[in-house]
Amino acid sequence: MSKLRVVHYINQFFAQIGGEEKADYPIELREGTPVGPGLAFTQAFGEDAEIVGTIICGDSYFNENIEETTKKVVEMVKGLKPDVVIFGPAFNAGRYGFACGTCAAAVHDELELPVVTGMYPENPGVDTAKDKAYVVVTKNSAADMRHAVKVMAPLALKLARHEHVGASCEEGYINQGIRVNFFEKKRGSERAVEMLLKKIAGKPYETEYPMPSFDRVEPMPAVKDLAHAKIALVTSGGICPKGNPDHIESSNATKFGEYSIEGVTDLTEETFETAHGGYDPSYANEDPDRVLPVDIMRDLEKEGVIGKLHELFYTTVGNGTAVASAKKYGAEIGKRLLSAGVNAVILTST
Amino acid sequence: MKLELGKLTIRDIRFSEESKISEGILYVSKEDLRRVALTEEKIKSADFDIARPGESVRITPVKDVVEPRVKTEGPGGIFPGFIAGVDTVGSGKTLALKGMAVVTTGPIVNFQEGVIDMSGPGADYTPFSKLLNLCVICEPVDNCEKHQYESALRMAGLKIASFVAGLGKDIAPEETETFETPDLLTGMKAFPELPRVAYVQMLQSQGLLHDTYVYGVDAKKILPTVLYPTESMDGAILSGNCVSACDKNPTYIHENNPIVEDLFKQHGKTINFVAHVITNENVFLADKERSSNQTAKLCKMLGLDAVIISEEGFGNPDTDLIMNCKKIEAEGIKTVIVTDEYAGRDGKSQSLADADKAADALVTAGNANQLVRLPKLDKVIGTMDYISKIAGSSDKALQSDGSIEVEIQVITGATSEVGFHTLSAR
Amino acid sequence: MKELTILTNNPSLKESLTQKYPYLRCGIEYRDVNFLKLLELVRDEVHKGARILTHPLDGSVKPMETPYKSILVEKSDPGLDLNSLDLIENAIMSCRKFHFDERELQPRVIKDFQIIDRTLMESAIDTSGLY
Amino acid sequence: MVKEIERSGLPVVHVCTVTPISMTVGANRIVPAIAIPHPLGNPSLPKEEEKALRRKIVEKALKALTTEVTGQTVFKD
Repeated sequence: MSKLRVVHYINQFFAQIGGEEKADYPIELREGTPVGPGLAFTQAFGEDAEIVGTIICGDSYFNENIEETTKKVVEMVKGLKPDVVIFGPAFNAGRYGFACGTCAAAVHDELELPVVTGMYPENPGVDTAKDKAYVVVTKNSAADMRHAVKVMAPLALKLARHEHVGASCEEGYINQGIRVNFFEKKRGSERAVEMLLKKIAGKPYETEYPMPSFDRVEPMPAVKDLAHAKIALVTSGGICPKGNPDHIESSNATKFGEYSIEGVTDLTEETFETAHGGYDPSYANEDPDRVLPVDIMRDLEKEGVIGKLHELFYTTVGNGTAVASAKKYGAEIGKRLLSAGVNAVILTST
Repeated sequence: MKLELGKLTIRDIRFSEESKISEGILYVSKEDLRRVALTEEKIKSADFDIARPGESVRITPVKDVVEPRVKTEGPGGIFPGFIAGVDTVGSGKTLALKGMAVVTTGPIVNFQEGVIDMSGPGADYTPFSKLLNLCVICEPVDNCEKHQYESALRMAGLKIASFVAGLGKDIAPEETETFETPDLLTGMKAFPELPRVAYVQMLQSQGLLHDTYVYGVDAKKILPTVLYPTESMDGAILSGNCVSACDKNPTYIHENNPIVEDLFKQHGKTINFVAHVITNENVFLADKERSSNQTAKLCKMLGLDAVIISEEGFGNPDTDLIMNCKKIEAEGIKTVIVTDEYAGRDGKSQSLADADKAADALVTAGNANQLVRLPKLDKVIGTMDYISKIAGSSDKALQSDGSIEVEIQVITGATSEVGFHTLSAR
Repeated sequence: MKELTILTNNPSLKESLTQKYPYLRCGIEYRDVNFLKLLELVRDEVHKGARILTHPLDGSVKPMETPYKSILVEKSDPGLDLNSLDLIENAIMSCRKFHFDERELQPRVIKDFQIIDRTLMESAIDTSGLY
Repeated sequence: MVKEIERSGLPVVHVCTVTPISMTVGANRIVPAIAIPHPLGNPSLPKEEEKALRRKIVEKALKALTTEVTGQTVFKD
């Protein structure tokens, strides 16, 4: 049987090109011979797999040309026809981690190839690969390379062979919310008693299912004078002018819309619609006010309850839009609203 | 309260003319068994079969699993309130037939779950594949009400288990384990340094095929109460409960409650195992509030330092579980909770229907939505008529090679929320 | 005035409950909708001020496995009851994680699902003292 | 998105059908909506009633914006 084909992505540092001063090193593909940590992977693969190409890219270069470089990575990978793609490991390097995660997600989405990377759990890159790549837990420095390779290599082989991947605690990847069953050595009651003893003694223990927890932002102060406030409408329900002039995708949108409602007192079937693909659009199409309440806001404006309705509204589709993009859109929309003198925002979601 | 639990391991079950236990072999006469079963007047006919570990046999739909036990000394009898009077049990001597169970099957409703595979991948998921199973297949009389059929089938299982256990009454156990719980004051004096721990067990109590009984009382009508941990070993708690087969406690699990057993192992060493608190899981929300309030109150009254809380069943008990956990933690008592998950077939959905940050120590028995392919087995005890009708299955589940693809939630005891099995998830 | 109502899509519920509990102190509103829709109707009621009195995920028959659901609500308090909202939203969310193929149910299966739904509601009526 | 807009310095009220999701995305002021395909409407109601219902929700949203909160808050009225 022929060897499984592996493509490896690393940054300028691990390609032994140079440190921070070489971080603008442009993307490059080296076919054949493994580079840097690729040697360790090759060793770990033995006769089972080989690295057929190494993509090298400077961290600054990547982060300054994200879209373009990601696209290139996908193209390069595609040309090499691998069975699995390995990124990094990036340990605690933030920009490297971000590049690994972003490219891994893109390769997963566009080429439907299995992808593995390795990071320190606090690396911000971990989030970008969520649900897409297996991110192996590493320590916070490259000194952990030997261990990282030992975990990543067999996982990569399993993925390349489309074998069953076990639970995160068995395989050593970061659990990002996908629950996988496996048989423990001890029955549940015994584990419960052990956990209880640790909890009583104030010793560290690990819950088997962490309760969902979330990043928070401090609430902004309330609007003091509503009658003179400028309020903006934003929606993730995909409301846009009829015909969807900007071609906002119905899911996993790559852009947000900014549209004028100057002089509009009511959204109608004839003038507006929804671009959202995640729910039955007929109700929203019939009367878009059901998602974006322009009619009511105009009434309240006329009655003097609010000072003014902002003349632009913003729209995205919540459906499948990546967390990272949603964040980016949110920040951009916030910036524009602030500079337009808006005082508060009503954001509607379906 | 002190119970000496004698154990007699059954190495095989055989049908014969005469019912007896001899050299570890259980011989049973079908006639005797039938006579016992037919004392339930709503049962028209009863048949029996034997399923052994490793055999190519599937039992379905499983109603209950019961371990035969008999009281050999001391007050009361096994299954108080049903088979015996309502004397308080849990002391004296009890004999248990180990390595075997009585398994009742019968379609009370036309979408009944409960699968025990004796071999193949399905066998890994059910702890009952490791037992010699004496299967009881009962048909009801014509026009039998569902409630009556449920009750008759439940009683038939208990009666047959009691009959079988009675055969061993005079045989000396091979091994005896002693469990002792002193009364509160004595316990405090005996173990002044040890943390005081109790087990809080939530019992499913919501209607037909969703009920649990305590000393003969329907658990939905109890206020939370305190038992000595040995009481459940004598059948004080039993099951009328088989929908959502993976995470319901058959009577066998109540008799062999693993949390009770594992807390006893630490009793007097690292903890003082004070009590077994039972509470219910009702439909009416005010009942949930009341029961969790009372449970937290009892834990406080008992001066506890820590508890293990176990859940039973799917969905709404998550609400009871979180209420219990929050309120008990609010009393300054540390908790570990045991549950299972419904995270969807892809494992990506939120596992529980309720959550709270107080629930920071959780043991999971796995994702019940996980798909498993069960191969065709040579023999079916019961019927396969329902398998495509049940949760986690569909008409399409039956494959052309005779195998079926189902979610593990149909398998009896697969994700036991009292931690009877080893399945887990991360 | 507190108005207690069972919202149900179980067509046989009204008859069987009024037979068993001639003095039942709550109304029974039948809606000809599917399981999920019934939950959504209850959600609409919650937004209009109703309070949920029985758990929307009662019973262990999985959502959508059974076509039937009955929920007791109190349509009295003006204002939104947050516990009710959480319950119903979580129930709707839970519903979506189950996977059921479209299927034809045989009449006897349908009848059994109705019976189970009824006994769940009976257990609430029994412990709540509404009879 | 809610969080990022708020982070830029504006109070945001999230009118949203699935409030648990709103909690998870980190909104601080949350107003529950009707149903996923029509968060601020109900097609089964007559036009006028539907508009009144929508107005009630928008008013709730404005109330939320004028109310100081210290953490995630779901607004009843």
